[in-house]
Amino acid sequence: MSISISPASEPFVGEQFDDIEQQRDAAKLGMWIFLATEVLFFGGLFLGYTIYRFTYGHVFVAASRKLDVLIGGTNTAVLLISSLLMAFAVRAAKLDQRRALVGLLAGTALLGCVFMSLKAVEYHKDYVDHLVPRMGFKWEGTDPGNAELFYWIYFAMTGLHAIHVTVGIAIMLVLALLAWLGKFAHGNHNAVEIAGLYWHFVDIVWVFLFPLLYLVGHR
Amino acid sequence: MDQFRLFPPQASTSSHEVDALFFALTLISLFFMAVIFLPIIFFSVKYRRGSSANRSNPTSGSFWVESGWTLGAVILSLGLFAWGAVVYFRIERRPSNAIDVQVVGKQWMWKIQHAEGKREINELHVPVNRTVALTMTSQDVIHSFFVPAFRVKQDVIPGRYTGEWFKATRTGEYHIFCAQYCGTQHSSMIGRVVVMEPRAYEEWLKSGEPTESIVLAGQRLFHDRGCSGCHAPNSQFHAPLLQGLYRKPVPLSEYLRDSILQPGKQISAGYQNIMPSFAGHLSEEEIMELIAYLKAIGNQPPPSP
Amino acid sequence: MEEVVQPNVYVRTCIALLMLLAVTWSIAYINLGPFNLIVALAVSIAKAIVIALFFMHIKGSSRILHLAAVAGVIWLLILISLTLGDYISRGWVPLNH
Amino acid sequence: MIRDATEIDIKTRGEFARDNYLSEHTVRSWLLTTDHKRIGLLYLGTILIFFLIASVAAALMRIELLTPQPKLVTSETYNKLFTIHGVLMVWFFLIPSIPTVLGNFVLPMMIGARDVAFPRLNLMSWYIFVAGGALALWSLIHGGVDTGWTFYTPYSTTYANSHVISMAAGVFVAGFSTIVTGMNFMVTTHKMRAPGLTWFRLPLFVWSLYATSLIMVLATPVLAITLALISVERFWGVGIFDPKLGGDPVLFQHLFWFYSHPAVYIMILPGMGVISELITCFSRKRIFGYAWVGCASMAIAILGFLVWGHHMFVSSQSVYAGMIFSILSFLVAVPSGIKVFNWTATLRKGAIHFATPMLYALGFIGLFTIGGLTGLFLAALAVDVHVHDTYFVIAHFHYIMVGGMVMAFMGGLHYWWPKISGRLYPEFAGKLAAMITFIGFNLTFFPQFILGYLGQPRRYHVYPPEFQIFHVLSTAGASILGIGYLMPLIYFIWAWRHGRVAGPNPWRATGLEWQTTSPPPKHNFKETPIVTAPPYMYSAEKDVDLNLASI
Ligand code: HEA
Ligand code: HEA
Ligand code: HEC
Ligand code: CUA
Ligand SMILES: [Cu+2]
Repeated sequence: MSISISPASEPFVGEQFDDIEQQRDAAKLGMWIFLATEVLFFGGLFLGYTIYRFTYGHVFVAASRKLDVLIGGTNTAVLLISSLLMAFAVRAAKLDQRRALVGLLAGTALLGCVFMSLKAVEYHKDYVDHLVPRMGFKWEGTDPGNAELFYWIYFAMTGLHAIHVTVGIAIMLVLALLAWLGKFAHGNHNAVEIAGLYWHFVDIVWVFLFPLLYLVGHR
Repeated sequence: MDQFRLFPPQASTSSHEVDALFFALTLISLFFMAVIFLPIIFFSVKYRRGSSANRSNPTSGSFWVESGWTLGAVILSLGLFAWGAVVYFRIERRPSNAIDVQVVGKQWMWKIQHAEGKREINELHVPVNRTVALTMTSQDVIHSFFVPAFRVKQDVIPGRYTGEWFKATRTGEYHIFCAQYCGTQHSSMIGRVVVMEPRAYEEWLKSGEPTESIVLAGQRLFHDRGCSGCHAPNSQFHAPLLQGLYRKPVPLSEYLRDSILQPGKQISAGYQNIMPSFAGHLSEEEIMELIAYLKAIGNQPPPSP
Repeated sequence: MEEVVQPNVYVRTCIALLMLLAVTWSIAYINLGPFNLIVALAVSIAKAIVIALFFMHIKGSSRILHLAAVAGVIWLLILISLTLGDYISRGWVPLNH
Repeated sequence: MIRDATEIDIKTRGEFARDNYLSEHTVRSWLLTTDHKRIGLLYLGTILIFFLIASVAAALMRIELLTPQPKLVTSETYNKLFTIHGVLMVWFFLIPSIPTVLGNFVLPMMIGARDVAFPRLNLMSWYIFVAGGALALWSLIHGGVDTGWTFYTPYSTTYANSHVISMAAGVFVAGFSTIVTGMNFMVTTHKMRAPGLTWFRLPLFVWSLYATSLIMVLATPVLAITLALISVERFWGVGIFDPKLGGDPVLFQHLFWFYSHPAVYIMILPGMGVISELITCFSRKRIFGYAWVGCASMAIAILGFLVWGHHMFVSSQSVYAGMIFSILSFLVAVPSGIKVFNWTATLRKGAIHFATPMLYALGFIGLFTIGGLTGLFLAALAVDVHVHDTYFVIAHFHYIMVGGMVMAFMGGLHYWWPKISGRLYPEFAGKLAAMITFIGFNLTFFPQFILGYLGQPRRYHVYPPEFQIFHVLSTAGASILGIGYLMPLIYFIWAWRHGRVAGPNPWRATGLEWQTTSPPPKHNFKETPIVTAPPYMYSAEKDVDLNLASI
């Protein structure tokens, strides 16, 4: 986690560590533990989703059908491809390829922005369709209360995910800048690697959100 | 009710069962305290620094000793669990042939209504040696209906029915406490249960202004609120007849409640979802009265068409 | 210099992921009853595993990282299964009539 | 013969190390430090402030409860008092207490490391903690919160008109400090151990901190999301706990207790670790059943995640779920029992020395055992129906948290104080304080068991007059207890400058932290230690000889 920046040709090793190996292992383990906490952070919402889907299955199916699968599906693809770029970015960092690294990080950030833009379009569409709880919510079908509950969970989950994507974009941009300044040269690529783990994790979350929210039941 | 004591009165059938387990646990606790504290005191004296006790061959572990006390604790635990579970099951499962009482909790009072229609606030009159079953709900936050002398307690949840029952064994007055924190006056949400001789209870029921029974009140509502407009044999709407309904396996209070407040949740086979939701239009008491009525007609055979 | 993976591993991973996405997406238009959910979840789990193994390099890393990677999921399952257990078994003992 | 702890050091007496981690004195050197020892002290100062505020709330509550009818404060204020007492005590005092103060201070030294794995994150976690605390205090100053520390819905989301959001935000933020600390400790234990220090050579305190960290990392995020949901629901008025939309307020309780039950083990495991250190050191004997005690910590941490529903036996949770949670609660009690038994067995054939830390340790065993055994009453379904949400529960958890964990914290503080400050505290005062605490504690909380079984509900501002006598006893006890807490505060401050010089190892203990000077130098060791033996190589026999020879 400690972002070690040093222009020296030797990799920078924190004074608490014996060698770069130990430092890298520690950073990776720390990040994975952090990701475990992230799983449980989202977990509260997944629990709420599970319980209410179990209790109000029918309404959830009906409500899910109103969401835009095209945008949701496209966004899944966008994130998957961004993960590919990220994986290449980590590789470039390890191989000390500065230009490639800058480009790939910027590309990852760009795809993140595409994701967010599509998300914004979709949210707006939801608003126009009166699907936003408390903001002109209208439900023609049965059980408006429980349908509202579905959208509330939908916005909570995708909203929390969107916050994570936004943070991810910011991290990528900062890293791209630092990479451009050559801060990750000479084996100091720890920061890129753990940022990559974060980005892939955010991708995984969406991989679950897409079918659970957009494809409840069949369409 | 207001005197100094070290142990609460035992005034219901459950109280003896709970207390028996409580005493068993107390004994077991005393046993473990003895098993732990006595050796500590003994060792502290014998092996205090500088004493001339024999300290040769100290042990720092033994698989058999460890397994022994682990296993012992596990077995004892299972026994205690089983005992607790058996009594719990009895306390939680509502017996049949009970006197029905409806309880609505609100910040900060208990509104109680008897099947005969008699209402009271923060007081509950019951006959001795009869099973009394409460059906409870809350119109705002979570409360909890607690009668220490009966050893019963149950949270009262908004939007749902919970049940609690007891069979009082001694006449007298006992505390009702609200045990779930519910806001500023939580500690004033108290009342009393008055356990009476059956005769006195009958008289009490008849005293005061004459009241309409809960079922009759429900019937009146069924007409006044327009339910009968649809749920009648000759209605122009295609709605199910509710006679005989309660004999079906599903319909508990919970189901009837949902049918009235969230009609779309489970649609009866063969019907359109045209019934409007009555959420917000009926008070908790009115819903309970409607349910009582539906249960009453639900037990009748369906009219032949 | 740490070892790096061949680029085509990443490309193949990504293609596999996109194919799995196509699977979930299209399955959703076929009525499989409760299996819609099961298939969707199975595909998501497969995707997550692929991402973790190849993009996140769990493949070939130390055992402690494997543990850290599954711990969160196991704990989430504890949370969900025990809570769901409560909801499923409510009403098995009627608390009121 | 040696009669007093202060006398032990006569032979091993060393110097006050001039070159130590405290040498720099600027404010900047404190606020920007990444030294785990200094961060430990920063935490100590911070949590003491919260302890003080929460204790004043406790004192006001106890005084108010002297009479059945309100005298001192209104109901609204009373409700705010127990809320602030619970919130601050749990999240801003007890959870961080041993891990962030003693853990931060000694964990790296115990494993022979120069620092934790992520020193800067360590400092950051303190700042996050302070930010969370500031939010909580902001909420307090602006009128407080009256939901109880459990924030039950729908009261907290819809009905309470106090500052719930800022308080929830404070706890939310502080939660991240806990997560970061836990993650840091785990990585440190995995990756930073000195050569030769295998897992089964680790001191038991390290084992317990590792188990604690596991809980911190896996439970805290669930609390975070739950509090976030509460705030959002309160703010926007829609939500998943609202029965009006078909939401279930009981779902909140599942989420809350999924965190908060494991959290009670965050509040006891580190204490158990400290007790393991103290018992073996002051009976000069290897701990009995080392591996069992170590593994019991892990067992508690893991099993502890499976029992949360025992707080919900009367919540309308399903009867069968209640049974599952009950049986698991009984099983999670077993590893605690294993620990207690092993501590007792350790005393046998030892050379027991009743120094202040040992008095606290023995007090811990007694009070924790009582608290734990009453936990079994609560886990036994039928009994819990009666005592749930009564003073019986209050007594149960104060026995464990105050009688157990606070005692352990005090014991640990006394034990490592010579290392922290390089000086000894006055031994007689220490023993006296330990005794006063023990007596005051029992007087405060034992009557509450009786009160609880009689049916006195908790969170009651006014109560029926027949309960008064027990409340009076309890308040009397609290006054004595308060004195027991104030004394160490005074003599620690005094000893910081005027105490006798301790030397590197006044207790002649075996841990690596005692092999460096007191106070330790900035990077702990002049050279990295190499470990060749299991921990706790004490010998009671030799110890006695040594003493007798010195008469
Ligand atoms: C540090 C904190 C801490 C710890 C360690 C514990 C430990 C335990 N707790 Fe406690 N508990 C709390 C803090 C804690 N608790 C708090 C704060 C609450 C109230 C929250 C609120 O509502 O505000 C609470 C409430 C609480 C309840 C809910 C009560 C209610 O609201 O109705 C229950 C129910 O099962 C319970 C059980 C237990 C059990 C079985 C243990 C066990 O882990 C105890 C294990 C220890 C022993 C058993 C003693 C030693 C063992 C032996 C001597 C061997 C013999 C043992 C056997 C035969 C098994 N606790
Ligand atoms: C985690 C740690 C912790 C600690 C250390 C304590 C410490 C104490 N607690 Fe508390 N307590 C909780 C955690 C803790 N508590 C929690 C979680 C709750 C539940 C809250 C809720 O319901 O939401 C609770 C609730 C609680 C209640 C129940 C309130 C109610 O339900 O109505 C009471 C009542 O006696 C109480 C008392 C005390 C006392 C006397 C101390 C003592 O140890 C404190 C000793 C200190 C002093 C007494 C102050 C210093 C001394 C002086 C200033 C001298 C003068 C003093 C007097 C004249 C009395 N606590
Ligand atoms: C506009 C017509 C209409 C009105 C008014 C109406 N209902 Fe209904 N009700 C229906 C229809 C249609 C159904 C069947 C579809 C369904 O289950 O939702 C139904 C179903 C029910 C059921 C479930 C029956 C079953 O077999 O499961 C109950 C109980 C019920 N109504 C009670 C009431 C009560 C009580 C009221 C008045 C407060 C009421 N209804 C008012 C049309 C109506
Ligand atoms: Cu109602 Cu407390
Ligand atoms: Cu618990």
